[in-house]
Amino acid sequence: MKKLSLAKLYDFFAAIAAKEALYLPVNNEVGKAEYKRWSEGVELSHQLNTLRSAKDFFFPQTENLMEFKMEGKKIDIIDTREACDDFVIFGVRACDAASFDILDRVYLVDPVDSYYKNRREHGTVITHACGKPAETCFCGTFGIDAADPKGDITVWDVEDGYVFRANTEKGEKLMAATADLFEDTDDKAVKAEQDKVREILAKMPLADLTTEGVGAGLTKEVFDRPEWASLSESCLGCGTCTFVCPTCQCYDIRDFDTGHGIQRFRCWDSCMYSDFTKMSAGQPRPTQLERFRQRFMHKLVYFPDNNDGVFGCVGCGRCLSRCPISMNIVKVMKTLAKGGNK
Amino acid sequence: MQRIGVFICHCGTNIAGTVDVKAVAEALGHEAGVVFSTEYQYMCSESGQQLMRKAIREHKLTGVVVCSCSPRMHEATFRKAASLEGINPYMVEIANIREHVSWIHKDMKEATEKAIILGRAAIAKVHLNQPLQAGESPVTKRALVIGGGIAGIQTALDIAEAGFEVDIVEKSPTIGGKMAQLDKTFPTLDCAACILTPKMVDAGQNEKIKIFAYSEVEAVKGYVGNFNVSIRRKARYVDETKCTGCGLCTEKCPQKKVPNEFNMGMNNRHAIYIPFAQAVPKVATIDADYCMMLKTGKCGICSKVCGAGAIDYKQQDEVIERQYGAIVAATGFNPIDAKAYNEYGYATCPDVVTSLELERLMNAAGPTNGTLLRPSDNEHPHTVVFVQCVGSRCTETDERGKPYCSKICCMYTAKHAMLIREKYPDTDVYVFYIDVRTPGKNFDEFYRRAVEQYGVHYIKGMVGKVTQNGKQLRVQASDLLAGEQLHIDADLVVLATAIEPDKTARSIATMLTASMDTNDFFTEAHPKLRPVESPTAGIFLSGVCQGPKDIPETVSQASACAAKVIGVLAKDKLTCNPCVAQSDEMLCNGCSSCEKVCPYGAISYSDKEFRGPNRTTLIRRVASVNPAVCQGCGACTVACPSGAMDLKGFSNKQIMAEVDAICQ
Amino acid sequence: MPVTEYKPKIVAFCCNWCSYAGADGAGSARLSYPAEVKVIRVPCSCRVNPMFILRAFQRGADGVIIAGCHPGDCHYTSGNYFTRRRMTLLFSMLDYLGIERERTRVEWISAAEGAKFSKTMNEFCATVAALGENKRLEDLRCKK
Amino acid sequence: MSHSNNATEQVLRSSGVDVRKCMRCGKCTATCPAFDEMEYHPHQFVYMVEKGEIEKLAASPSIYKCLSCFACVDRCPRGVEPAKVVEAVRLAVIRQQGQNHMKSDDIPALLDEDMPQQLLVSAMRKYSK
Amino acid sequence: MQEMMEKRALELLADGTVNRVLGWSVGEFPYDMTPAVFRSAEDLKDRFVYNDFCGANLSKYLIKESKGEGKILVFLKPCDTYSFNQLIAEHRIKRENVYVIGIECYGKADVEKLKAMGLSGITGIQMKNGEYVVETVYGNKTVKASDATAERCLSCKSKKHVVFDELIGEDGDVVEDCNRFDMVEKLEAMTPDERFAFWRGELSRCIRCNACRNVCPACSCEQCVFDNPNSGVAQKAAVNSFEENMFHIIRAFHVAGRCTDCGECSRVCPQHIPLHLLNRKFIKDMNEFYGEYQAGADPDARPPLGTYTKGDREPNEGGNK
Repeated sequence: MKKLSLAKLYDFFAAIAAKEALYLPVNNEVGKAEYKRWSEGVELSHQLNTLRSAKDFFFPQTENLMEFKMEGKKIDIIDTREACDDFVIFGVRACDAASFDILDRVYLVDPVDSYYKNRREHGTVITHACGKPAETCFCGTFGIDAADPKGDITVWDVEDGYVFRANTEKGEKLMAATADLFEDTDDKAVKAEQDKVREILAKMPLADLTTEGVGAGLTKEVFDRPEWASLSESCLGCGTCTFVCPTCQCYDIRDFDTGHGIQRFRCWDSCMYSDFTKMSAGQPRPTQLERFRQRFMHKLVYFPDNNDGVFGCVGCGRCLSRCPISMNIVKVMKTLAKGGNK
Repeated sequence: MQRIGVFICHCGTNIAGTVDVKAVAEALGHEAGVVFSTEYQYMCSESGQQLMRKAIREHKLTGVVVCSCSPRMHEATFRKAASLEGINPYMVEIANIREHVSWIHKDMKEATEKAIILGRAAIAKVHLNQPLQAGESPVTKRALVIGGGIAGIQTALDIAEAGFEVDIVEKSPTIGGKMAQLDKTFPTLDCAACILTPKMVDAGQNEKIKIFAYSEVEAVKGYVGNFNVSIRRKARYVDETKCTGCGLCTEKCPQKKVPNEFNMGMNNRHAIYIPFAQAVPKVATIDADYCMMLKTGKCGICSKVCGAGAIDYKQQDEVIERQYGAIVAATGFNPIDAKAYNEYGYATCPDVVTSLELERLMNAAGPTNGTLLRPSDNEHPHTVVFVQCVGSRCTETDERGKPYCSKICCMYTAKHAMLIREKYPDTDVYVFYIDVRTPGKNFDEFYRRAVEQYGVHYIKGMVGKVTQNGKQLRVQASDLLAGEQLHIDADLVVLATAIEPDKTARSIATMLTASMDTNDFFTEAHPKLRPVESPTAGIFLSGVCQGPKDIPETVSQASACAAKVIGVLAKDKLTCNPCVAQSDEMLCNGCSSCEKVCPYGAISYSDKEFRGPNRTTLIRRVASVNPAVCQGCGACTVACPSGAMDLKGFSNKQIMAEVDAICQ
Repeated sequence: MPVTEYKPKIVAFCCNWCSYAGADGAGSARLSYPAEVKVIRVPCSCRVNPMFILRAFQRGADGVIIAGCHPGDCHYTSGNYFTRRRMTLLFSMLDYLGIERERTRVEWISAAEGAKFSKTMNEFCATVAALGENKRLEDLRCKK
Repeated sequence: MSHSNNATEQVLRSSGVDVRKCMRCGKCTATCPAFDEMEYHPHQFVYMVEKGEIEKLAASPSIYKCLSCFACVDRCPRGVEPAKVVEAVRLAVIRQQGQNHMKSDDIPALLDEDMPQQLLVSAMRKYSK
Repeated sequence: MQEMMEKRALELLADGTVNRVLGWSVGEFPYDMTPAVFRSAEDLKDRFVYNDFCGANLSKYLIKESKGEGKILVFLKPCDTYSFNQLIAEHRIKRENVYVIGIECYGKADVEKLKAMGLSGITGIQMKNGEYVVETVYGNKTVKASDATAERCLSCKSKKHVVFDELIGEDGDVVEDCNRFDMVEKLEAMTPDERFAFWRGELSRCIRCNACRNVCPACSCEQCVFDNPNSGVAQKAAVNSFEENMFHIIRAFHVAGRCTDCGECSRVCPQHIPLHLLNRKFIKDMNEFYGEYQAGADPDARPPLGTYTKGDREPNEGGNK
């Protein structure tokens, strides 16, 4: 473990930014944290988490896939993949860091998504352990430790500075490149910080949330639960939960006629939308009930089913605070836990 | 995918002179979906059309783009040609490369580029065109003529003659209009009444003609073939069906101090009156503004003397609705108000009169029983001065006047001068003119007769001012040819006031959705080729409402107008424009936004059953468009937030495809 | 017209009855206006959906003008009155968003006003040319 | 017409009058109170300017006989404004003479709400000949 | 308030006037109430809740609910009654199937404001005497209720219920000096460059989640043009600045004259874009150009874009500085 003094944090940023793009949470014009590229004078946000998740770095909202040009009967396909430069993300919380594993399970398995892979390979993730969790946090439910996030490097706030720990080769390389800023330290301060945070987490209202009633192998039971009707009743069918979610990974592929060619791009899609996976035969999920159920079935049942019991949720709590009508995965889980196992 | 043929017209050198037509044909030939592209000397010619038809056959075209003159010119021609080969006519689009390209751009490169882009836009549109079927709507076999002057009467008589019903709506108590007020007519000097009144009687007696006198059009709904018109029948307080027109009431009425409008207010009439002896319908009317009974409830004399029991003080205005296939505007004219012309002293000197007033002063049925007497002292005038062009031919700097020539003044002034000299040879008559305009059969001969035979003094120059000088009028004028300023002591000054469309014409035009020019004359569909039709289908124009005219011209236009009306009424069905709005019921919310902007009331709503998700049934309120009533303006399409309402032939996607092609 | 290299793209929506005929009139009278103006014929100015205007800007137009019958002369009685309200609001909104208001315009041009059509287009082109390229409502994908 | 092109242009420009709008009705002359005093009458001014005969007009005393009463302007049905033509010719003459006797400082005191300013200016030029 | 509402709802359920109640159900936290339909007295007693954080406008749910069997009871705040009335005007709600109880409102609270004060780990909020005692795992804090009032409620246009079958609490008045156009005016006073910069900053955050549209009572289309692949303008993501502009301009235009200014769009925006400023611009312009008009105030009134006068201002005249 290495220690960075309070005063040297920005030297560290400058050292990275000198070589590659550095992104970190910054307060925007409305005072909310969002990832922005660091340059001289940009301040790290002290908020718990960003409004949008960190998945944008590897799975951006829109991405050009290719372009076609047509003349007469000839079609030219143009590869528009951009070479990705190395970049560093600083300040990723434990939940978002865990979400990368979930995305990897989707995009890095065969067939590998080359666009995603390209970004993933070039990105270095520096996580930042949570110091002041919020009531909406429930990462613990999915076995994520907010006090010990993953990532290439992990950073903890301690009283008089920051403690860094490289977890991967990438992380070590980065630390080595900036070694002169650091001094050696033991893990005492980190342990104390971790204990403090874990204690707070235990007091949080969602600390006792469990995955009872959901999980791998429960498709039939959960799917048929009558509660879906009342749970989904007030859902507006917007995509807010999907788009702020660090693990939602669905996209749509669209063509755009620019007037001098066709651009094929992909963009986030939401299973909450009426045209999600619409096919020529029609809409497989005709009402909001089916769409709503799909989203939670996917995260809580289908995904664990296909991924060794790993849930498709990291408990970041974004959907809890962002849903226009305050319906969310916690309410769903609690409802399903009640009177389940029929 | 359409199979599109592109045809570029040279229009002689009109297009080919500025646009490289070969390059256009070549470029457009590479566009997606284009399977044939060529250019030709004159696409609209018989051989040009044959060329197109042959290409449609040989290349199995499904869509056609013609790059030529304005679609307003030959769209119909090419659509017809295409339809002869079995292509739906609405699969043809025109790219206007003459009016919008070759005629306005000089640089060949620039013009050719633009022509190609306009061609691309048309091709992009044709890709999205759908075959459209023109609907049919029935024709109500009855015409409405608004205005009962000589124009309206003639039109009505001719329509009736062809066997169709026709209604005349006239706002005054009798038909006859301005002509009824005239004494003699030029250039023959027949008595106006002698030639007009038989026509009035004919109209009154014709079974096919129904006269709604003392009535006004209140609202017009519908469209060509199917107009629905509300007519307000103003209360006469006399039962038209009972009144025999004996006139006893009009003699006994104690209220005698009502200015007589028929005589231009130069004498009085009674509160109950028949405008003139030959009125049609010859029915008395009570003037509610003056009738003691209606105002105070005390009198009732007319009711007592009426043997027929026709007086009805409780009569109310009545609004009736009638259906028509065509409507004729024959709203006529009025002289402008000469009061604004201070320099001529019309407002202050009683012996300054307008020409129409002079007509009455010389008419046997007029206030002086046909003897020419001065209004001030009822004496014979010995010197009469006529002033031409009062209020005509003015620029906008003179807001009192009109920019146009009123056309009839030169001739009627010659007539007046001649008549005065004939009846009263001791009278000196001066006519001050700017130009004497006599382009008509026997017109110039007539004017020369006034000068040569009757010794009327025509002086080139205008009158500067007229002032009262004792009992006489001092006229200061210039004689431009002599280079003198004249000071004439006249007994009577007659102003040839400009004529203007009747004040009611504007509101009628609005009801008819017929367009007007800045002078409030109705606009004709084409100044040369369609002079008696309004651009609005089913609306026709008769008489001075379209522009200044004399009587012979008015009558010929009235008959021409009748012929056009008969053309509509003779059809059993009219084909409707298929480019109308259509509501996609799957998208419609039934929110009624579209209905609020539809000028024709073509949109209605109904609750319909739809298949909902999971085998449920939903009932939704949805809009539907009556294609016979919709005229295809597209106002609804923009009001509709969901895009459910779209316009056939000009759909959102078609227009956006054009935008895309143009901006490419 | 100032001499300039830059030529703006102008889309002119013209109603069939007045302004398109006015454009034809300008052609018949050989009254020139820049070739950058391309006319799209619509039945009535009220057919012009704000989406078309934005679409034109997206696709690279630098100015959009809508021409219709003079108020009161609409072939369909009231279409241009609605156009007037809609466009008043839309233009005000575009301005509110900081998009140059001179890029959009409504003109009333009758069938007889070929001269006005030509004059209007010349003026509008000059105005838009002075503003330069449309940057605030552009869609970079559509740029070549 | 060519011989006095410059003078004609100057008159046309300084008067702002479009003489081609005249339809030769003579109403200006008919209404002119100074008719008897004038060699050339208002309509002639307009016509002669159109023909380019400025020298004749400039040499004529008519330019000083015009009262600038503006009756001709008021009465002209075509908005030609003959008095402005007379004024323009007069101005051309005065400019040529290089004389302008009234000082501009004197003008404000002479201003009157109801008085057309042009009348004041023309009167000043006329009497300071 | 909650007791009165619950009592009345139970009575109306019991006497058969209604068979359902549309209200709010308890959340995980003191502030995250979800709109819900209650079908039984038990359910109502179990889950029904009403407090200062029940801000959602329930009127849009009635499009679907009023087409169901029997009558539904709905609780509407004053601003919600405007939306309800507007939907009636657009024939989207079957009035006869709805029993409206108007509830008085003195402004709703916005938990984001509490969070912005640094309050985190909220476990309870006690409301009394115009103050909130916010209990958190990090300690308690007392906050003036007015400091937590939702932004939209600070410029409340009306405390009057324009439609109701009965009222709980008092009916208020239209607020004459609500200052709701202050920010619009401020923007209007800026230079075009400043305005452009402002809106680019705001709209560039848009993630096209459609929350604004889906919550909007005026956006009640069967299918939005932006979702309809046949419309030619369908978009799924805010790909670039143009599409962000396009979506928000067209959406504001589509609801112009129909938007009642309920403020839901801005409330739900996860990116905190002040979308109501677009709608308010249209409202302000329409008021200024065509006379005062409040959508929803009178369901029979003619909306500004559904009518005209011959002397209307010309589009080229301009409205802003």
